[in-house]
Amino acid sequence: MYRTARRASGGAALLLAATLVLAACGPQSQGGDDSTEESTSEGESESGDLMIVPSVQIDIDGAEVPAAEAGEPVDPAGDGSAECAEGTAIAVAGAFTGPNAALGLNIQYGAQLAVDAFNEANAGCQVELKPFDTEGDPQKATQVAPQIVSDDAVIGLLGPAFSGETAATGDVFNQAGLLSLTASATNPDLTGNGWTNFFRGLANDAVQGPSVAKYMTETLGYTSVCVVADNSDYGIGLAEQITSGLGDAANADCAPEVKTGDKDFSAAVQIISGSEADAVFYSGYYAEAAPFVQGLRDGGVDLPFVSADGVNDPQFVSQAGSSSQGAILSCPCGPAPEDFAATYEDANGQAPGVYSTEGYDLATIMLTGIASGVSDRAGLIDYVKDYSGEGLARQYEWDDTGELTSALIWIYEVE
Amino acid sequence: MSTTTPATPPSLPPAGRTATKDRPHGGVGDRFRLWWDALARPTQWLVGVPFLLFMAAVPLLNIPVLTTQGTDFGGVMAQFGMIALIAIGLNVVVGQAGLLDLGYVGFYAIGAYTVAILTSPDSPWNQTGDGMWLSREWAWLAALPVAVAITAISGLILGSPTLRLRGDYLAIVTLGFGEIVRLLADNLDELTGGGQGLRGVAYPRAGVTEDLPSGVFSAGNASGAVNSGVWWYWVSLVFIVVTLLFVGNLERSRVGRAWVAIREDEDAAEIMGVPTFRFKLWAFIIGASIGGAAGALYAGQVQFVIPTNFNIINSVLFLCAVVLGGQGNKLGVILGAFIVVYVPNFFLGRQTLFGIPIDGDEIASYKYLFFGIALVVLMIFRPQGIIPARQKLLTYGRELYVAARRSAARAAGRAPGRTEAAATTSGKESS
Amino acid sequence: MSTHDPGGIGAGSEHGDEHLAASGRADSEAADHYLPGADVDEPALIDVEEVRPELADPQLVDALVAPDRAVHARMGEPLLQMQGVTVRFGGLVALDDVTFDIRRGEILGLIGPNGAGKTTAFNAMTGVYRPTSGTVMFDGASLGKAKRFSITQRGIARTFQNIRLFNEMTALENVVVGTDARHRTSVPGALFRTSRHRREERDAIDRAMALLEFVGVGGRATEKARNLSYGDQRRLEIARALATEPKLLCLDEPAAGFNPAEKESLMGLIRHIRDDGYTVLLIEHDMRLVRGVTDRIVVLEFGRVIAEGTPDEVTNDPKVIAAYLGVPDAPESEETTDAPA
Amino acid sequence: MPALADALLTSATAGPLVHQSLIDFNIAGLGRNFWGLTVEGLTYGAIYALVAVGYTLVYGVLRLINFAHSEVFMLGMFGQYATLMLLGFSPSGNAYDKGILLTVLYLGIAMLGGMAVAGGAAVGLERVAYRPLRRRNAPSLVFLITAIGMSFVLQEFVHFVLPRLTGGTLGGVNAQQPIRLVQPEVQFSIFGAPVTNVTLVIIGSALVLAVAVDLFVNRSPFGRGIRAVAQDPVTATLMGVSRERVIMLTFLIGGILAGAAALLYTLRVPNGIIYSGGFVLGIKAFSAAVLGGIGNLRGALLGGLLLGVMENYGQVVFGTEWRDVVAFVLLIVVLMFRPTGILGESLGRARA
Repeated sequence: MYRTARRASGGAALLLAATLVLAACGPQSQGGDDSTEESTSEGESESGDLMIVPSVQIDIDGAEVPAAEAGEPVDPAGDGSAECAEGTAIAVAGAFTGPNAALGLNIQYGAQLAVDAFNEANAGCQVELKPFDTEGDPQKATQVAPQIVSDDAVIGLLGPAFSGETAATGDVFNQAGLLSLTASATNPDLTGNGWTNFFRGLANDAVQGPSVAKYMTETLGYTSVCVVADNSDYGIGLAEQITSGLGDAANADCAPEVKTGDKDFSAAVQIISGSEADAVFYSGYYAEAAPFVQGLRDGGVDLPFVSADGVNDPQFVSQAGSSSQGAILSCPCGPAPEDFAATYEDANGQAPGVYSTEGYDLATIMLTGIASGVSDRAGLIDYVKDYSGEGLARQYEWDDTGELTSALIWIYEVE
Repeated sequence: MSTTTPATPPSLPPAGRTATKDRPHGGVGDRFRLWWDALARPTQWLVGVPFLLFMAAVPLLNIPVLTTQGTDFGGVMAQFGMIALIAIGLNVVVGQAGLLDLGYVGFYAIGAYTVAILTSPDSPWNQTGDGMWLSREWAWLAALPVAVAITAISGLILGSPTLRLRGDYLAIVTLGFGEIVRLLADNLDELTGGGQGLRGVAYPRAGVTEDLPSGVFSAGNASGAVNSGVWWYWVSLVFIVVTLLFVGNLERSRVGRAWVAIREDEDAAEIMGVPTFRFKLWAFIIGASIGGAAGALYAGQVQFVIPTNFNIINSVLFLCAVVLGGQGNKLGVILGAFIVVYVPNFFLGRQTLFGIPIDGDEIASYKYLFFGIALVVLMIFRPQGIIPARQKLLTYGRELYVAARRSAARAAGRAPGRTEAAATTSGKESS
Repeated sequence: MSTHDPGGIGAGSEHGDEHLAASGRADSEAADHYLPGADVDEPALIDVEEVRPELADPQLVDALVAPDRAVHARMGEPLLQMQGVTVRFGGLVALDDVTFDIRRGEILGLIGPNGAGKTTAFNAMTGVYRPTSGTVMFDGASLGKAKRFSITQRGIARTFQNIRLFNEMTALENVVVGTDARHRTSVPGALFRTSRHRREERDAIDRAMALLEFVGVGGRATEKARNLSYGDQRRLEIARALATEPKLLCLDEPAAGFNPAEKESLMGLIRHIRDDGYTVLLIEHDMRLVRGVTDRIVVLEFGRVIAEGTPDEVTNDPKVIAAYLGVPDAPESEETTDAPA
Repeated sequence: MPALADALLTSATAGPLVHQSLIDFNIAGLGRNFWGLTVEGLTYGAIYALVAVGYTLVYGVLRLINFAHSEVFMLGMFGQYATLMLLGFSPSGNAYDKGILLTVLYLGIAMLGGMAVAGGAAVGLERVAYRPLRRRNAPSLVFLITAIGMSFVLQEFVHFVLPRLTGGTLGGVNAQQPIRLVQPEVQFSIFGAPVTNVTLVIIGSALVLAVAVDLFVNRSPFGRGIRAVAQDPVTATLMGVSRERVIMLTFLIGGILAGAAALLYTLRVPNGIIYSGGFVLGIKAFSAAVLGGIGNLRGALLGGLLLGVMENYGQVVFGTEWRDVVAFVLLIVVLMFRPTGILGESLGRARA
């Protein structure tokens, strides 16, 4: 008996391991045929064809702004004559591990492209990009921040990535006089702290929210919108801005809350399907938005689906499939130009995600500063303060508080 | 001859229950304990105080391998201080009274949120600022006792219905409680800021200079050897010492004996006149208030609270510190807390270890896997932890222990013949 | 003198052997973990008289062991009354209308064959079970719904058939837990070490050491309970129960697993306890022991009282002989299954 | 500090500072959607019930809360997912459309895969973690801490190690991209509540499995062994029942049902396949087991369905974000007022 028991359980364990490992090898050979031959779903277009396509640029009133006629974006490579001290470095801080790692990595990869291009062109100035992982956790960030500050080689910081950790560590960088150039922290309050070192490389939620809200009511003509918010800092903040921007068009009876990490949205779908709304705005991230929009469509709700930068990620389309078709996604981030996207994909094995272009642009700004002869922290802050130039995503120029002077929002559509 | 002698002929039954194999094995901890116990009180102070000073100086000494690379060492030590405090509190509940509390993070959260709700400008009940009751300078210190009191009350509220449950049920119910606290923090967004958290929590304004306009405890005090992390570490050291004194007083009293009796055999304890429910409740309340104090420290240091920091995974991490170090042993659980906090940070950002190239970040990210394995392996092979508990449960009577030690030493001197005697007893050993 | 004084005049050869064996054991344990010559991790025997000279005075020991001698005054009055006590478990009637008294200052034996309800009666008295009907009166008041710990505080203490000591505590600490039942300091007092707390702690240790000496385990006061010999563990249980200053001491088969010599000494101890003013209830299988030590005996069978009287009366009662003594060797077989070997 | 208390009081009663309703009560919503919510709740309840059986059987036999059972369920999700990949399916945003017959066949195979992995994991868990403790006669607290440790180990295995073994295809920090074989479609309505094909499959399969396991435990010789050990391990051993074998069988049955539940769950929640996806569901299933009476097989089934329904009502009445709180509070309330659950505790006595 004893021996059979052992054999049985040993066998079971083996089976477990075998199934899991085999499964990983299986689809590479079979998956291809399968999707082409057999996966015809609902007679709609296949998800493989769907893409997030930039459509228009809007201002704070929701009005369309003609595409920027501005010239060439600044090239991080410069003229190849930059000289700087050996060991000059810029830091990038954000979540590179943990559940929020995707956003941090997008920024890091974007910035790395700029740094690589710079280093390749400028033999006399090799800049290192030093990543500091905060896991997106404010307490962790308070331990990492002193580390960044005390690293004398670091003359500028790209980050922190999230609003929470930025709030927790802002004082550290401000007192150290270290440039803090964020590519993704969009909480409007951050620039109200009187920090002189903090600049935001994109529109904050106070711009995105009203812009998109006005775009929905004025341009798209919705009269009753269900605003669905997740419980993240970003989701709540944006939902507040959207709701107040929508005014009467925000459907007060239809504002279900969901949680990051939720997988099942039947209750929210039920609330929406029972309402008289004519559109749904989702304030949160793609990980929840994809199953959410799927749940909507499965539940027979065909209302237009609008969301913002947290959802504006290729993953959203690939996970939601045909349910994502027609979704309208805003983003303070600009579209990645095709050649940038190609280089990025070559280097990182994945398409640029949200904030990749910001990471690239902001790193480029710091690199041009270094190329122009800036060699210390104070100098870089001054350089950024007075900077004005074109990036991949937009025109960069900051006001006294550290916000962009002209912050426009891009509208994308899944088609 | 005493008159008691006839009643008590000292006949030992042959079955000597020495039970060597299931007795907690000694090792370094025991040796240290023997040495320590033998010292006189003043000598203990003479040894203890410099050791404490050394511990306080650790973040300043910049010890080569010890100092972390990827994160600020002062910050790591500050976190260690808080987790150590938590471990001491959880140890009262788990180690001493034997109540498995998987929702301990809930008390930590309540402590942190109490301070934040009272002092954060984002909170509707903010008591700081113009025309309010608390000045920014003293707000943290004033909120601290409130936090401790409120967590103590919440321990009472949670404990009074649930402590009548059996041990394993209690574990699950407390787990549920921990989750409920986090979900409340998440859902009551009018009060707690929900997922946005509460910013700008007050901290002690001390050591304000021109360079440091917001004092040494501010997160802004980041450069130099004595940064805010070090200051918070020192504050937690003070908390730890005070807590250890109080918990030690309790341990060497009726209360500590009641706890251990409950842990050993609850029914027997009750029949021996121990009001078990009352003392379990006390254990819960005391554990909770220590957790609350740690939460208040956290809120002050990070100056920002958000529900995700109070995940259930932290409860298990705390438990890991207690189990790893040695349930019931106060110094052991502090060591456990150090391991739990320090080891992942040690690897973070480290590319080489003793010349061998390693991917420290990768290793650090496996921490929960390693801690999980450590829990399982410890439970199977060494359930008593690294430093097993030998609690002293009596306020007086040290002379008895010293006498026993002396006579043991005398007996050890009689080396010849003892093996023979041992053989005869061990041969008759009962199971 | 202390019974464990190795140099004592009265120490016979038996004593000496025991000491050798005992210290040898401590050493062998030490040898398991440490290099030869290193310190020993388990305390060995304590020379109690050296540490606590005052305990050499038996009068003082007795005074400490039995501080409340007033009980002698009302000798013979009922202390505990079982009045028609019935205990049911589901359909099973474990005790059926049981009525008997325990009188002050006596040693009462409660006997009966296996499953007769002895332990159930015992548990009904000590609050482990609540009677389905009937009442248990103690010292003039019903035990009613009193909590188990408060029953102890009212003056009933017990030992356990299968020893239930606090194994990780030392012998001394085990006994001090018993004395705690009479203490009034709680968390605040202990937290700030009030004077009452310090007085109670000091008194507790004095009394506990006296109790350990009284039952003959004084030399092993600092040994963990689990490391004591089986006989010492039984004695320690008695000391712990006495520590709660009971009016009634209930012993649940205290001689289980003892050899005749040990039983003999236990009988002496029980008598001494009674002489100190305690009332004793004894549950025991061994008729010889029961007959030798008790003043009265109550016999249970199938949950009912079938006989009550002096040892001689009971042992000559035909009902009892039929029910209990008629089965030869029953006590012996019982003993072997109970013995922890 | 009375001043502070005053301030707290005034700000609490002052109104504008604190929104009048920290929690909204929406009783009307419950009435409006009552039947729809019931159907939805039963769907979840059926899944809870199947997982709860694992807790209840192990508890009945070993008096042990197998805290890591939630991870067995999680591995079951990965097992059925891996099986689908072996069958040639790849993750896609859209549902495959294979026709009823083939879909049922594929689902059946996937369910077997999930059962095999979960069953194997449960037995392996017993062998690796619990048996050494049983040998050492460890106290229940030690079992529980070990179970928590194993729960961590299994989660982190899928979180970090599995993606390495499978080249990133399985496991990792993010949820698996769903493979959907069934597109939910409304089949008919009961009292105005739409019933989808997914709901039908889940409730139907769960019922069949529940009846099967009930028959197995009550009628088969193996089941008799289980009940015997649950009732009185010593006597059962004396009567020739192998305790170790019964224990293994118990874990196996629990694991198999968790594997089946895993497939049903992913039908309903295709995005739920993630390393952390079992944890909360496990606690809920445990609550279900307690609700029905832990150690009682039919109690687990009843408790599961009840919990699913009540949780669903709760999330409409209090708001969707309170869903988990409803389940946890229910657990605490049950334990406080009727710790033996609705049907009583014993596996043996309550005729399982």
